[in-house]
Amino acid sequence: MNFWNDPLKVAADWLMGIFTSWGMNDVAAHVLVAFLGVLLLITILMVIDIFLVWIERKVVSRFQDRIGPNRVGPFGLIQPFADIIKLMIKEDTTPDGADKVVYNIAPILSMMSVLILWAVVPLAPVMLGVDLNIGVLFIIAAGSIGTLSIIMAGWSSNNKFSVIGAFRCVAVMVSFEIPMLATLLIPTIFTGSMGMNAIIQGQNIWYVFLSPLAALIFLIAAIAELGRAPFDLAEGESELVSGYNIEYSGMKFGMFYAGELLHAFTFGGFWAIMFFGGYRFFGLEQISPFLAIAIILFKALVGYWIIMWVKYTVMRIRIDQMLAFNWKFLTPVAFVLVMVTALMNALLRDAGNWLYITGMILSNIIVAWASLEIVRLVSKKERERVEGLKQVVEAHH
Amino acid sequence: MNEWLYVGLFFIVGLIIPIGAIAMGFMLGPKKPNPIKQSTYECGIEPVGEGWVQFKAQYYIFALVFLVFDVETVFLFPWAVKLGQLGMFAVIEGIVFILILIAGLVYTWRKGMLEWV
Amino acid sequence: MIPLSWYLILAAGLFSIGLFGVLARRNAVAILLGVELMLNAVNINLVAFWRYGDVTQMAGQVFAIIVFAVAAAEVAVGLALVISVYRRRNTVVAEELDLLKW
Amino acid sequence: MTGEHIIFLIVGAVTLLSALMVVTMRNLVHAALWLVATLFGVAIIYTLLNAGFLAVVQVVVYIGAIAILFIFAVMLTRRQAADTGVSVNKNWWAGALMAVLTFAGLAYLLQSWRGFSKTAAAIPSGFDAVNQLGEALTSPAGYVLPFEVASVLLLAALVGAVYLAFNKK
Repeated sequence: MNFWNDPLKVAADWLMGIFTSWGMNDVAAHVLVAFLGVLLLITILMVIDIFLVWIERKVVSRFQDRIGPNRVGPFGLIQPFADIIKLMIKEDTTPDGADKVVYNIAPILSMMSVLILWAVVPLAPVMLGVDLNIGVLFIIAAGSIGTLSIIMAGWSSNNKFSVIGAFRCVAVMVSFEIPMLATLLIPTIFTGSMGMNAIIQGQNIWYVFLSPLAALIFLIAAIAELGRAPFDLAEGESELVSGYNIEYSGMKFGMFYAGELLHAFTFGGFWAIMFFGGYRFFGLEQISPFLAIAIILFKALVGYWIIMWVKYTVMRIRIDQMLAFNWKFLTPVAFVLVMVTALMNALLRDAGNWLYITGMILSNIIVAWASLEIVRLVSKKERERVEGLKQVVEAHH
Repeated sequence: MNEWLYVGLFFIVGLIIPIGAIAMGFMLGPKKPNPIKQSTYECGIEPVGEGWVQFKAQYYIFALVFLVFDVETVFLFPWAVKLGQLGMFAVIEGIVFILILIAGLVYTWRKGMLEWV
Repeated sequence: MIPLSWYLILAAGLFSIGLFGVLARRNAVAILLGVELMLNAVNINLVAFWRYGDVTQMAGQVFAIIVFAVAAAEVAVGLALVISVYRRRNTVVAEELDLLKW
Repeated sequence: MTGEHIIFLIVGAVTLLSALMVVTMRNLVHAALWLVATLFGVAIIYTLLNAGFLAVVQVVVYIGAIAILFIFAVMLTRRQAADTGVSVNKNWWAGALMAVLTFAGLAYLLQSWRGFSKTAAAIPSGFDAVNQLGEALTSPAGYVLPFEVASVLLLAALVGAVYLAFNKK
């Protein structure tokens, strides 16, 4: 057992030795070591979060043909720290008539709902986090706490625009939770477990090759859940000035902002875990846990990059279009996909690997094609109806 | 039990870190409140009326449909976990369950309740 | 190990508080909040009996799940009723909804 | 007194206290938020009972959906940010008496039951509650019918609620 093969266990044993030699009892020492481990992980996450700000600004500026931060430190790397200091020394205002307690709890809950997600993220074969047997549902549970924090923030600010922003945001977030839940059923069906590590271990073939449609729907639902463009209706600048966090300033606003970025990164990670093999990459993860961590962080970063790519490419969608898109297209397709996958899984389970993969991909393609065909026909009819109306109007003139 | 203790630690640390950050911001920042600074923001004009508006019922409809779908989809998870070891009967059962669910969506759709008007 | 009695007493306390809410509140939404507390108390009991009996018999957990479904249905219909009443009578106070008393 | 006992006592006290806040708060949004705290306490109680799946379902269904629905309904049915007038009806003392009597009666009945201070056997190793639950919900010998009926019940609730709340009149 050396440090490079299982760093956490070595460090934990070493700390346990120290604490017990101080006369602490075994359980207390164990809890304290676990506490320090969690503290370390979350501190690292906050540091990653700071750099996510830099990555975001740098990538955006490249998309928009600019250079981005480049003055403070090499490549502007110190810029996010300057941002943090600016946020910290800003005045913390509380609007008149705000519900002070709820107003102050909301940003804390918002950040917490993101940080606790990392409890179930397996970083390496020897660092599983908490390997809950209901890991998949834990994501949704944490998401509901985030939803609640948005309602609290919007309602307690005593501002019409923040209340409307919060309500719009929550209506969208909860709506898109349904296709997300449905697509999370698909890795669960393939694996026969809701545990994150079991899902990763089950991916001898990445699930994205078994069910590309599910991966796509999950990504779309995740983007909406994150409240990022093109689904960022909570912060329609022209209509709602900034959405639910309009009355927040200083570090409280910083918590919402940092929470949003870390949330996007985390969902990049979940996307990688569910559909792209998590920390696995052709056996490389067995060489060293550090390599495994590098693999999953890289995959999460790729997911984050794709989310940014969508954000800065696609324009914002109106709320009615967005909800119609979810309830009339995404949700039915997701549920049909679940039914087809369950059926194919039962039929092809004993048929051998290649037949199974081919059948799954084919069924995915058929579902995607059929749903797009239906949309095409319906929209054609709608176009004809509108054209007909136009002709009637013209005939009148 | 034991594994939930670690989750509990994540909750505790997840609370401590933002509280610490906000407290730090509170200590470092200036505190010079005045009535104009503290009035709520309304695009630069004086706030009109109170910070409460009548909501349209549409928000409730989406929350309602969401509630029903949420509850039912969550119940499908134990089914999905066990599906690999069960026969065709369980698959049909799950499909019937989902079809009943979709019937509700179709009803809401046909009543025109999914329109944002 | 925590004895069963602790859970049962907690559930009984929660149930009684919920009952008070149902009997005493004027606002119809608040009455529904009380009903939620009572349903949760029942669920604690069901899960506790599952854990303290034979854990391989899943009846307790299945019942708890059915109670979740019932709670969701109750909230959906209950709040829809409240909203419907509010739109017609412009009040949500249960005492003022006395049309059937006349 | 082990760590588990201490956690139970703290969580139980917080749960009961927030339940009291739910039934006494005048501001209904506050009451709904205290309800969230109560429900979260109950979720922790579930994890103490080794029912992790139910704990997560509790958070997803109750906090993520039911509490949100409550807050939406409060927003839809209120003129002012705070309720005016008393929050309890004039028979509130009878309700309080009834609640206390119920609690006393339940406590009396329970303590005379011989299984009252039973302790639980350890969970058998390799026991997977979610797997067992899947089995129970889908096997014909198990609870297939309640499972399907629950879905029909929710369908009926959806249809009824949509009809009730938004029947244009």
